[in-house]
Amino acid sequence: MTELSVSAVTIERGERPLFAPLTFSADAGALVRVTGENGAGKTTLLRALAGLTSVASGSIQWLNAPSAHYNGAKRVFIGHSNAMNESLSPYENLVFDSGVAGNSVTRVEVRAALARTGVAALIDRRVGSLSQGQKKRVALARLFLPGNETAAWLLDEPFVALDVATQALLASHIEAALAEGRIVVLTSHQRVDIRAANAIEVTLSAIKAPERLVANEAQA
Amino acid sequence: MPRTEQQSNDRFNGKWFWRYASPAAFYPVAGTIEKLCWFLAISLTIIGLYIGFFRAPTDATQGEVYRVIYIHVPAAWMAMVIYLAMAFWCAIGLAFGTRLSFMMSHALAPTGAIMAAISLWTGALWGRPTWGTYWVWDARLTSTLILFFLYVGYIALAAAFDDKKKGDRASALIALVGAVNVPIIYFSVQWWNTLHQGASVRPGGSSMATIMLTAMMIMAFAFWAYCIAVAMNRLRTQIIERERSAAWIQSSVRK
Amino acid sequence: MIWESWSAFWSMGGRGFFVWGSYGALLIAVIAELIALKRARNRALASAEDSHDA
Amino acid sequence: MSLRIAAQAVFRREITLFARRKSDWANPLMFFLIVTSIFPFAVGSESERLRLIGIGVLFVGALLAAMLALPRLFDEDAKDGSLEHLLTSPEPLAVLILARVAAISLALALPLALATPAFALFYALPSEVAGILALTVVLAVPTLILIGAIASALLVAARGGAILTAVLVLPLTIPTLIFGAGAALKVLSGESPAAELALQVAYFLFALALCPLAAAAALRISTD
Repeated sequence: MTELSVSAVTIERGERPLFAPLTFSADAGALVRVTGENGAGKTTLLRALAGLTSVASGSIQWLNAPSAHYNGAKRVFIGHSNAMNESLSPYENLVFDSGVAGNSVTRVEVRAALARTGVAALIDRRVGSLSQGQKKRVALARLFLPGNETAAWLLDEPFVALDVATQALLASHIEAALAEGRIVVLTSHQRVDIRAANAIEVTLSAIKAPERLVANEAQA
Repeated sequence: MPRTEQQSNDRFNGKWFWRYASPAAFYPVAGTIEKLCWFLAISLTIIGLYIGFFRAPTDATQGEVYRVIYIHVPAAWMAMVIYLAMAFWCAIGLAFGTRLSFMMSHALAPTGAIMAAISLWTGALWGRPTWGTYWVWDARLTSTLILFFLYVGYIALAAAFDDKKKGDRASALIALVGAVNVPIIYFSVQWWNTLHQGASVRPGGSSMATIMLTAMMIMAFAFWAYCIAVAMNRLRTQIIERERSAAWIQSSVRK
Repeated sequence: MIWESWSAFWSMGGRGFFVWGSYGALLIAVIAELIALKRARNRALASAEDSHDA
Repeated sequence: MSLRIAAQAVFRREITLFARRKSDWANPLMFFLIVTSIFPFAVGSESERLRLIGIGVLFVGALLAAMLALPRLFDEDAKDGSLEHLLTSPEPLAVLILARVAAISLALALPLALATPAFALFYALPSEVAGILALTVVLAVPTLILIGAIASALLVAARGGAILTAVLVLPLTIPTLIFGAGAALKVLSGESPAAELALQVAYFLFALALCPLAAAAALRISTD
């Protein structure tokens, strides 16, 4: 399945590198935990893995193709924002999400995806009227849409706004995804237990002043 | 720490023409060009104005007021040329990602806007005694006004980004969009102009005495030299600003 | 010399306002630009010093 | 096939949003009505005078009203994060932008064009002029939104978006303004507007060909 290799990647914000050159690789079924202090660029790294942000140097390759190219190496990125229009229903939002990705989905399929995160009943409510936790769950339902069966998961703080039971549910979903051989990359302040045969920890250390160049070591 | 210098050296080694695309390498070159152009600008201005005011005769139809053309026409030319130069550097910058190209474009823009403004102002002052009104919607004046708006848009857009790199690329794109549109705007304004009024009179006209033309051309070269000198100065300031943490800047600042 | 006197030169055949208004505007613009350049340079140099001290 | 699905998804979503939030197209329409109705207070109410300025007022009013919809293009999506879906789509971004521009143009150009003949009554314009004006507004609004797509894509990441959008967009709409209003003026003076209409269509097609590509590049730059 998806194989990820990150070599000597630096990302700049406002002409300043966020972290020292980063190298790691992940095989199918690997859980990649990205840690680091605030401002170290965790979200930016995830966005780069998703192909939303370009790297200043080095390369990110999914299945031996550069990150910006969508060659079937699919990945689902779920960021801080839930990426949903509040005037639309979960159904309309999810139909749009998969439609833009080139998949047409049926109402049954959308309902099934929402059921995986326990929000099938909300399918026709306005997103704007949902609670933070409900919104997050609807957003996470994207992981289970048809077309994303083999996609890698890129999750930025997925446990925020979720109650303990739902955190456990998500953790079990992640474990199942890993067992299917997907790569899951995740940042989290909460230490939620996830059993993974192949777990990689990537620690980013922020570069405050340009003088402080500390090499990042990715520990397998 | 010499990040920038090293990085640019890595990137630019090998091909000779890339060498001066590095800000560090171009900084002293820009200084030399600037000095040379100041010399040219000042001496050409003195010569041009001397010929224009003390050698060129009074114009038979326009009287003395035609002497505005020695600055009006060069300013109008420079407004146009600088926009093209800007678009050129923006295209290079977007194509090759060379930071110096974006800086070059930023360095040119304010001078281009000033040239457009000067051209409009002198055009109005020339128009008053000639047409009897400060402003006519003449095709060329109108185009220069729109060109001025394009400069303002470019400068404002570049300034609206906190992330300088983003601002570079965003403003470069809008400069290119503008450059593609300039001929169309010019054509449409001309179309509109002939629709609403007859052909326009211009400062100078076609039957200019050779000596007037000579003075105007000398002034045009003086304007070129001035614009290059100012742009080089601004470029050097930008290099200092953006590379301020680089070692070579630090050593040249505190020597 | 095509001018009979300096006052003839300054009056520009009665069009002095338009001619000198144009040249004056150019002069002001150039001076303003040069001052702006100088100030921008000083600011840049000061910030370069700062970033060394930091 | 998947490209069609993606473009349709974008188009449907915009139309759904317009149907749900009627203010998105009703507000520009109200703005258009108010702008066109305050001019007579400034210039006087004689029919002759109104007829002279009417075409210009209606045309500029329609363009300014359409400008109000430009934040709908990307700003809202950038705020709630759903712009990510467009950016990570495997389909060409320019086509998706074109689909969105098409939806917004449809939702705006139609009401504005339908309102134009009615508002032309304010300015004592003959009905054939009102008709041609509606036609040129139909062409001008999509042209403006196409050009506006570039500017609003760039301004997603910038400060002071709204005013800057006007500064960047309006100068580039001058050709469509000249040809569109020019066609109506020709009809007013009893001549054929064919040349102006042809040129306006040409400018629209030119914008149609280049703007989505430029807007896609702009969106990549500003969200990078």
